Amino acid sequence: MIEETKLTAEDFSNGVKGRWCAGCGDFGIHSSLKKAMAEIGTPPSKTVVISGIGCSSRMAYHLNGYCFHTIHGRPIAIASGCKIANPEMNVWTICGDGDSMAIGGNHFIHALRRNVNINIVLLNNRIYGLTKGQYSPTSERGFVSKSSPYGTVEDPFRPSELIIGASGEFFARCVATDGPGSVSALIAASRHKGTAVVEVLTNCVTFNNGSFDRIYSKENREDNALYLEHGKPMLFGKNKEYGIVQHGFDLKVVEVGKGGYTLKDILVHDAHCTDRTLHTKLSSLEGPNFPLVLGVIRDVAIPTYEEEVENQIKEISSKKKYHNFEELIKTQTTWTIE
Amino acid sequence: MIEETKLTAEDFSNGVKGRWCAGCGDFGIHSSLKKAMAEIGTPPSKTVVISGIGCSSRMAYHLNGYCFHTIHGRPIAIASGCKIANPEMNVWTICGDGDSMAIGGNHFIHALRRNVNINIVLLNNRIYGLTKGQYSPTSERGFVSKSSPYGTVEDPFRPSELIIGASGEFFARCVATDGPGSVSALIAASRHKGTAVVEVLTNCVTFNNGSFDRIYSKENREDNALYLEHGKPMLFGKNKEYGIVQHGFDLKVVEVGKGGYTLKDILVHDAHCTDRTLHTKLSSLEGPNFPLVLGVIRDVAIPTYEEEVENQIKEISSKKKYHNFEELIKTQTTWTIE
Amino acid sequence: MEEDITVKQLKNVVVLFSGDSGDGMQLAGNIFSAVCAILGDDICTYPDYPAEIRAPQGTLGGVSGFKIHAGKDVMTPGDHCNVLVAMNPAALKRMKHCLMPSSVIIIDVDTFNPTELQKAEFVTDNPFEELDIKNEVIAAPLSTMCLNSLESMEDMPNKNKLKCRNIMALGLVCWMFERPLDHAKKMIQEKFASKPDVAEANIRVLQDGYNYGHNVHASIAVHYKIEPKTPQKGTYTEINGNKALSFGLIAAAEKSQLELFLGSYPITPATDILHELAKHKSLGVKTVQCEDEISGCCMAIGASYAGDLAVTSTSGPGICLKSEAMNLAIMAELPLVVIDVQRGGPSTGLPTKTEQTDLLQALFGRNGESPMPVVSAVTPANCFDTAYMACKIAVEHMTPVIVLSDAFIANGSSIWRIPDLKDYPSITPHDVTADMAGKWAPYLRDPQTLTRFRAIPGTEKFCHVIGGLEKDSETGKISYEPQNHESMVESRQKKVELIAKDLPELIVKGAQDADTLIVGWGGTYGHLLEALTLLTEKGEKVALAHFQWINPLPTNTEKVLRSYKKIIVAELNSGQFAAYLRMKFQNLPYMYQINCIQGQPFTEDDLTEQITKIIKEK
Amino acid sequence: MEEDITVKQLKNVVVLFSGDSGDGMQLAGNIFSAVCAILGDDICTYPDYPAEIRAPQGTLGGVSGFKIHAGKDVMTPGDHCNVLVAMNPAALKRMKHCLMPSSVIIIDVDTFNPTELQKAEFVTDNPFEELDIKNEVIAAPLSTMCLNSLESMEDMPNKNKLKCRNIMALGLVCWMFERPLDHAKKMIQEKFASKPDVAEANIRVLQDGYNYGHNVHASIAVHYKIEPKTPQKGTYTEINGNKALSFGLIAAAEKSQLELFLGSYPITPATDILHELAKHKSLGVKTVQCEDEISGCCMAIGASYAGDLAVTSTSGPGICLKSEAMNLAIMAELPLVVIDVQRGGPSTGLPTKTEQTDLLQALFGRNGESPMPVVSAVTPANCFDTAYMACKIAVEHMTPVIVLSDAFIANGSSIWRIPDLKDYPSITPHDVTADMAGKWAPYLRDPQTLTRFRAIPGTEKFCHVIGGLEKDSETGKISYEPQNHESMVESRQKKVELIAKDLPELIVKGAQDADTLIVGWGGTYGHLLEALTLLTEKGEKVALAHFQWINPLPTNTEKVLRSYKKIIVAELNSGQFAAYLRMKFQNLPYMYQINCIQGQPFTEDDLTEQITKIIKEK
Ligand SMILES: Cc1ncc(C[n+]2csc(CCOP(=O)(O)OP(=O)(O)O)c2C)c(N)n1
Ligand SMILES: Cc1ncc(C[n+]2csc(CCOP(=O)(O)OP(=O)(O)O)c2C)c(N)n1
Ligand code: SF4
Ligand code: SF4
Ligand SMILES: [Mg+2]
Ligand SMILES: [Mg+2]
Repeated sequence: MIEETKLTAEDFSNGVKGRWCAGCGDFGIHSSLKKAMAEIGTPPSKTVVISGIGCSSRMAYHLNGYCFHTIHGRPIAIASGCKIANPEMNVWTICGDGDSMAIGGNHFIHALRRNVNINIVLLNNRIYGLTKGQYSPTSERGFVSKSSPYGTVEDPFRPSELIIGASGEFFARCVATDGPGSVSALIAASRHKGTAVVEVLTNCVTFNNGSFDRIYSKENREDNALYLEHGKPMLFGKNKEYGIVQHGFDLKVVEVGKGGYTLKDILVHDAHCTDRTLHTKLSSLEGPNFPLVLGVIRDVAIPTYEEEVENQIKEISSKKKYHNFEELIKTQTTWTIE
Repeated sequence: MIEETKLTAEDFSNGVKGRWCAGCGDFGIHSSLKKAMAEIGTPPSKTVVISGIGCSSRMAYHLNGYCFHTIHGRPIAIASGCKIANPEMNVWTICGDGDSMAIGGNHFIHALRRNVNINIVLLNNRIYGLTKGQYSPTSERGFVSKSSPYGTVEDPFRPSELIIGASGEFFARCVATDGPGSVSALIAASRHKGTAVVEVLTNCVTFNNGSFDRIYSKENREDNALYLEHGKPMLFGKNKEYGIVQHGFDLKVVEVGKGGYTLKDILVHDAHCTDRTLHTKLSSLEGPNFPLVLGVIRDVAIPTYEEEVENQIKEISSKKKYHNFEELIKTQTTWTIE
Repeated sequence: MEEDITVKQLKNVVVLFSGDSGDGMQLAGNIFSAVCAILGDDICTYPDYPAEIRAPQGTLGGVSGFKIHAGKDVMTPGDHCNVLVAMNPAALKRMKHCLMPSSVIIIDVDTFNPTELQKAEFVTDNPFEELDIKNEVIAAPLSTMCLNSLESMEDMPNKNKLKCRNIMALGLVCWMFERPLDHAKKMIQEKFASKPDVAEANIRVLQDGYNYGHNVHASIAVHYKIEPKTPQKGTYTEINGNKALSFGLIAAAEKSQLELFLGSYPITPATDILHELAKHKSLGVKTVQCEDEISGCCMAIGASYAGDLAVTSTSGPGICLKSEAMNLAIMAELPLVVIDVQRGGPSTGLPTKTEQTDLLQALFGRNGESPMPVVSAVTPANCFDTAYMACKIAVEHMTPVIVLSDAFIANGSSIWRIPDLKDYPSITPHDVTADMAGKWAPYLRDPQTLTRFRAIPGTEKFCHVIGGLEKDSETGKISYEPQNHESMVESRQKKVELIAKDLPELIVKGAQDADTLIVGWGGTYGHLLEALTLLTEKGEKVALAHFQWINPLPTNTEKVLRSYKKIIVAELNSGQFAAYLRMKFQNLPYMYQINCIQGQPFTEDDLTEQITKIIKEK
Repeated sequence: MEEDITVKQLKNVVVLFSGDSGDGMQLAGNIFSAVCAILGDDICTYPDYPAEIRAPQGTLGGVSGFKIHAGKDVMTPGDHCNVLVAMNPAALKRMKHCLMPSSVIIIDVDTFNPTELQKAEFVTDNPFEELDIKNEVIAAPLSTMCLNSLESMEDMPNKNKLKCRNIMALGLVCWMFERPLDHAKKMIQEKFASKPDVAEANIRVLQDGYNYGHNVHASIAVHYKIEPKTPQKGTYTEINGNKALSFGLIAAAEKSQLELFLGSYPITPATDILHELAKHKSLGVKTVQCEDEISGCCMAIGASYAGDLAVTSTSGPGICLKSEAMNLAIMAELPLVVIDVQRGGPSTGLPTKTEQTDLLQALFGRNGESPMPVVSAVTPANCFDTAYMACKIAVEHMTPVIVLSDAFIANGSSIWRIPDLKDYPSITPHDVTADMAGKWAPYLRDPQTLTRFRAIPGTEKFCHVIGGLEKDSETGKISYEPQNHESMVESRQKKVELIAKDLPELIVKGAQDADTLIVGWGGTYGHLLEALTLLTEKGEKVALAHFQWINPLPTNTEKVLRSYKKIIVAELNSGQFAAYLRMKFQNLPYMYQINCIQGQPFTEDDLTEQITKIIKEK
C-alpha cells in the first residue's frame, strides 16, 4: 500500500538543474512529472525512477527519489524486476523513442503483455538526441538526419498501435509544453494498475526542431488537438464546434449542428472499453483531416503480473507443506546413517 | 527477377528426413512448404531459408536450397540483411513462437515496420519444444509447463494484433495439418512484396498436445474455421450457413437467412484494404462464439525497404559526381606536393 | 547351484543402462543409483541424452544412456562399465566404446530382429561379430518376459506392458548386484502414485526380473559384491548439480533473510534450475521466465536494486547476451549471481555436451575494466556450497558474481550429505544504517573491503541516484574527471581482490614431496582426483591443486604454484585456465597442458597416460 | 615596428581553441589545421567535446576544445599548448592544465565580465590571479570587434554577428603564425556556400582579426615561425580516424568487387562511421541503421552470407551485444568486419573519452573456443589501411575480424597521403569454382590456409546448409562426434593462426643495442613514438615494438620479445596486452607495465618519466 502524504513538487526536486539544451521539451515534462508525483502522494522514498540512456533518460539525475540511470534500451526490464520484487514501490520508467522502441522494443512489448504495474513515460522526440541526431523508429518516412542524409526509406512505428497490439491496457498522450495535460496523464498512468504508457510529444530543438508544431503551442492545440475525457463526447475546436462520429469501421469529423449531425451523434469516450478497436482508431488519427488525440485514450484494468505472482505464492504456500529449507529437504528421498 | 521454371516439391527436398517427434505438426508444414516452393517457381539455388533455433527451425536441414540455421531469435535480422544485400533471392525465414516473439521480438516488429520483402513462416505451437516444454509468449494464461508448474500468470500475445500493430501489411494463418490451406497461404506470402507473416498452427504432440484441437482436424475446421478469400463473403460452417456481419465497431455471427440476415448483409473480405480495423478484428476472433479465421487476412502493398534502398542508390548515383574511390577522394579538400 | 557363480568382489562398479530415448533408461538408472546409495555406496551418475529433438525410434541418433558408478571412493561416472544393459541393437552399437573385456552385456534379445538391426545400421545379422564383441552376453527375452509377467492384467494394452521392459532389466541387474528390492518398490510406488495399475505392473516385473536372475543363474556366470564403504553419519540424498545449485540459492536466501528472485530464459543445460526454483512458491521464490537473456539479467538487476537476492541463470550463448547488463551491475555495484552452466561451443555448438570453454569469457567478456568474481562448482553436490558462497560474496561485497557449472555436473548426480544450515556462515547484506543518513553517498566505501553501502528503495532519507556513467567517488555525482575515473577503476578491481581474504586457501592433495603439480578447476575434480589416486597407487609422486575460486584466486596460489618443478594444467578447453595463471603470475614453473575439447568429460585412461608421460619427460 | 616582435622559430606548435560548445571552436580549429597542412606541416588534431548533451552556456561542463599540433615530426596532439585561445572564463579554467610557462593566452576580454566569471565558478573578479596564471595574455575584445567589423551588415542581427567570434580569433591566430588567409577564405566560402551573407561576414572578420594582429602587434610580444618540413611528394588531405576507416572499407569493397554493407546502431564514438558511409550511395554502399546492435551484426551476417563485404560498427557496450552473433560468424565461417571504437568503460562509463580497455573482450568475450582475428589501428590515417587489411583477411580467410579503434584516433585527425589503390594488395573472395560442384561440402578446407570455400546464394549446384551447430568436417552434416568436434575446434584455431603468414613482421624502432623494449599497440603509437624520440634524444638506449595485429601476433613476436632484458608494456588500460603476451609465451623477460585509465591519451611527460624510472631500475 502506498501511503498518502501531502507533498509538493519541490519534494521531488533534488536540486540538480536539468542539463538539456535551452528550449528542449524535456524541461517541461520534468516539471510536470514532479507535480504529478506530488499529487499522487507516494513519498520520494517509495518512488522509483528507472531510466535508460538518452537525453530523456537524464531525467533520473534531476529527481528526488530512488533513481537508477541504467543502460540503453533496458529500463523497462529493470523496472519490471524491481516492481515484481517489491510491489510496494511506485515504479516509473523514463525512456526515449529510441530507448523504448528501437533497442528496447522487445522489453517494451513484453512488459505490456505481462502487465507489470509500472508507469512508462515515453519521451518521443522522433530523433536520437543524445547521439546527436540520427533518425529513430518514430521518424517520418523521408526524414533527413545524419544517418539518413537522403531521407529514410522506412515507415515509423505508430506507438499507440504497437502498444495496443502488444496488449497494452493503458495509453495516454500529452505534449511536453502542456503542463496540465501532462500532469493529468501522468497521474492517470500512475493510478492505473498495470503497465501504463504515456507518450509525451517533446520537441528536440537541436536536432528535430518543429516536429510537433501542429500541437506544440496552446493556440495550435486549440485548433488541432482533441482532448479525450472518459464519459465525455469527442468534441474539439476553439469552441468545441467539431466532433467525431462513426462511419463504417472508420471515423469522420463533423461540425456539430451541420450536415444533420447533432451532439447525440458524437461518440462518447469510454476509456474502459475492453474492445481495442475504437481506442486504436482514435490514437491513430492524424492531420490534416483529423485532430491529434490527447489525454487518456485507453485505461482497462486486468490483473497485474506482480499481484498474480503474490497470489500464486500465497495459494501454493497454503497448499504445500514445506516453508523453509529444512522442510524442503524433508520432501526429498533421503536416508539416514547413524 | 526470379525466373520461372517448372519445379516439383522433390526439387526442394535434400533427402534428409525430418527429425521431429512422430506426429509433430512440423512434418506437415515441411511438406506444404516444398509444394509451395515448387509452385512459386523460384529455383532452389535462388531460394534462401534462414531459420533460428527451435524444433521448427530444424526445417533448414530438410530443404534443398541455400539454408542457414542460425541462432535463437535472430533469423529475421539475418534474413533482412540477406535480402537487402541481394534482392534477387526469395528469402524465407522459419521460426518458432519463442524464436520470433520471445527472444526475437524486436527484430520481428522492426522487420514488419521496415517492410523488407521476406517471408516469415511462424510455426506457432504455443510452447518451447526444443528445450523440452516451457511456456511461450503464445501460451494461454494459466498454462502449466515445466517452467510454470502452477500455471502462468500472464496473457499471451495475439500474434496477428502484434503484427498489424507493428505495421505488418501481410498476415495469413493456416493449420499444419491442412495441406492445401498451408500451400496457398505460403504462396500468397511469397508473392506479397514486403514482410509477410504466415502463422502456422502446429501441434507439439510431446509437450503441448491438443492445443489446436478445435481446428486441427478437417472435420473440426468445417465447424470452427472461417476461410477468408479476397472478394468473397465471410461464410463458414459445414454448409456455409453462417456469416459475419458488422455490429457497431464489433462483429457478429449470424445464420444466413435467419433473424433477418441475408447474404447481402455478410461482410465481403477485402484483403487489400489499407485500413487495419477489420483485419485486426477478424484475426482476433476466437471461440466459442466465433470461428477461427484462416487464409490471407491482410495483403496490402507498400514500397519494400530493399527496393527503396536500390532506388535511392540509383537516384543519388545519378546526382552525384563520384562513383569510385578515386572520384570520392577528389571531393575532399586536398593539396598536392610535387 | 549357488556355488557355480563367480562372485566378483569389487571396490566399485559401473552399470550402464542404454536404450531408445523412449525406453525409460533414466528411470531404471535413477532407481538403481538410489538403491545403491541407500545401501551405503558412494555414487556418481551421468545421463547421456541424444541431442535435442527426437530421432526416430531404434536409430543410433535416438540412443539414450544412463551410467551409474557405485561403491567406495567413487568420484566419476567411470570410463568403462562392468555391466552394459542394451535394450536394442542401436544401444549396443552406440555404447560399445564403454566395454572392457570383463564387461557383461545384458540385451533384450527380442529386439535383436532384422528390422531393429537395420535401423541401427547393421549390415549382417550378427551384431556381435560385426562389432567384434567377445564379451559375455546375457540374452534375456525381456519383451516376452514382460508380456508373460503381466498376462493377468487384461485391461492393460500390450504396448503399455512392454513399457515395463526397463524395470524388468532393473530387476535382473538388482539380482546381479544382490540389491534387495524393497526400496526400489517404494520408489516405483511413489513415482506412479496416481496410476496404481502402472505401479503394480512395474513392481511385478521388477520382482520377475530379479527372479529370472535367481532362477537361470546357472547361465549367468557372474555376480557382483560391492565392497561396503564406511559411511559418515548423517542424512543423505542423491542430487544432481542443477538441483544442488537451486537448493544452495534457496539456503542462501533463507540465511540472508532476503527473498529469492530468478530472472531467466530457458536454455540447455541450465533450464532445470528455472524448473526447480519455479516449483518452490511455498518458499516465496519468485521466478520470471523472461523474453530473453538480456531481460533475465536486467530483471534480476531490478530485483537486486529493490532488495532481493537476485539470480540469473543461463548457458554460454546466454552469457554473451547478458554481458552488457552484467557490466551495469559492476558499475552500479549491485549484488547479482549469474549462473553459467557451460556447454559445447562456440555458438549453438554442442548444446547437450559438456565443456569448460567459457572461463575467459566469464573473466573478460565485457567492455572496459570490468572485474567480477568467478567461482566454479567442482561436483554435483558441491553446487550447493558454490551457489551459497556466491550469494554470500555477492550480497556482502555488493558485486555481481559468476558461477560456472557445466553440463557434466549439472546433469550428473552424486550423494549429498544434507547439511544443517546452522553450520553455514551467516550472510549479511551490506546495508546503510540509519545514522548514515545525510552523510552517506552511493559510492562511499567500507575501508576494509571497499564495499559500498546499499540503500534499497523504501528506506527513508536515502533517496539517491546511481547508474552506468562513471561517478565521483565522494559525491556520487557524474564525473568525467581523469583521476576520479582511475581511482574508481582501481577501487572496483581492489574490491574484488579483497574478497580473497574471505575465501579458503588452496589445499594441495597428494604426495608431499612431489615435483609435479596437477592443476584443475571446476567440474573435472572427480576425474583429476581419481587420476591422482591411480597415479599414487602406481607409485608416482604427484600432487593436485584443484581450484574452485577463479577470481580472486586463493591467497596462497602463487606460493603453491612456485613450489613445483612442473605444472600440468588439465582442462576441458584449449588451455584457458593455464593462460589465466600465466597472465596473473610472471615466470611460473614450466607449464604443461592437457586439453580435451570433445564435449565429453576426461577419461581416466587418457588422463593418467598423459600425466605419466609428462612426469617422465625430462 | 616589425622589429620589436620576438619571432619564435619552432619545430612544431600546439594551438588550443577553447570556448563554449556553441562557440564554433571545432570549425576554427579545423580551418587552422587545414591551412597548416596545406603549407606543408604535419598535423595532428584532437577535439575534446563535453560529455553528451549540452551543459548550460558558459559553465565548466559546457567547455569544448580543439587542439592542433602542427609542424615537423608531429605524432600527437601534444600535452601543452603554445597558444591557448579561451573564448570565455570557463574555457580558461578548464584548459589551464595545458599551459606551460611560455604559452600565450588569447582571450575574448568582452566575456570576462561578472556574469560569465560566476558561471565559471570564479569567486574573485581576477581569474588570472585566482588560477595563478602568469602567462602572457592577449586580451582582445573579440565580441566588440565582431560588431564593429560587421556594422555595415544591417540585416544581420547582432546575435549572428557575435557567432563570428571564432573566426575573428582564427584571423588573429593566423597572423601570429604567419599563415596566409586565402585557403581559410576558400574553406569558409565552401562551408557557407548556401548562406552567402554568413560567408561574407566570416571572411570579413577573418581579415579583421588578422589585421588586428598586424596593427596592434606592438602589444603582442610573440610571433611564431614553424620550421617547414621536407614533404614527400603526393596528394594529401587531412582526415580523422572514423573517416579514414570508412574510406578503407570503401576501398576494400572496390578492390574486391564486392558491395559494401554496413549494419549498425548509433553509439558514440563510432556513429560517424555510419554517418560517413550513409553519404556514399553513389558508390553503392548500403547502410542500415538497425533496431539494435544485435540486429546490426546479424544483418551484416545475412549480407555476408548473400555475398556482400559486410561490416558492423559499434563501441564497447555494443560489442557485448554483438558477441553471440559474432560467434555465429565464427562457426559458419563467414567473412565479417566488426569495428569497435573503444571508449571509457565499463558499462556506459565515459562515453566520449578514450581507452584501450576492450582488448581482452575482443579476444575472449564469447562462449566456447571462439578464435577471431583482432587488428588495431595506430593513427587516424592508419585507420584506412587497417580497415582495408581487415576486409582482406575477412574475405580471403572466411572469418569475422575485429578492428579496434578508439575515441582518440577516431576523432583525432592527421595528414593523409592519398594512396593509389593500384598499390594495394588484391582482395579475392574465397569462392567455390564451378568444377567443385558435386564434390564440395561446406566445411572442406583449402589445405594451405584451412579456409573453407564460399558458395553464395544464387550459385547453381551448390545448395547447402550451414549453421551454428557443430558440423562434420567432411560431410558438413550436424555432428556430435567427440573427435570431429575437437578437430573442428583445432581447424578454426589453426585457420586464424595461419593468417600470420600473410601479415608483416613486427618492426622494432630505436636503438639497436637497447636492453629495454617498450611495447605498445593501437592508438598510443604517436605517443610512444614521441616518447622513444625524446628518450633517444636524451641518450637513453631503448627500442619500441608497436603492435597492430593482436591475433594472430606477427610471426617474429616471440623472438623480438626474448631479445631484451626488460619489457615495458604501455597501454591505456590495466595491462591487458601485457597479460595477453604472458598468456601466449611462457617465461618472457621481466615485464613492467605503464598503465593509464583516465579516459585520456598518455602525456609525454608522464610517459618519459615512467620509462626512465624503469630503465634506471636494477
Ligand atoms: C548499447 C548501447 N547502444 C547505443 C548507445 C548509444 N545511445 C545512447 S542514447 C541513444 C539513443 C537516444 O535516443 P532516444 O532513446 O530517442 O533518446 P533521446 O536522446 O532522443 O531523448 C543511443 C543510440 C548506448 N549508450 N548503448
Ligand atoms: C541465446 C539462446 N537462448 C536460448 C536458447 C535455447 N533455446 C533453443 S530453442 C528455444 C525455444 C524454442 O521454442 P520455439 O522458438 O517456440 O521453437 P519450437 O522448438 O517450439 O519449434 C530456446 C529457449 C538458445 N539456443 N540460444
Ligand atoms: S539534443 Fe534535443 S533532446 Fe537532447 S537535450 Fe538537446 S533539445 Fe533536448
Ligand atoms: S518436441 Fe514438440 S515441436 Fe518438437 S519435434 Fe517434438 S512434437 Fe514437434
Ligand atoms: Mg528520442
Ligand atoms: Mg514453439
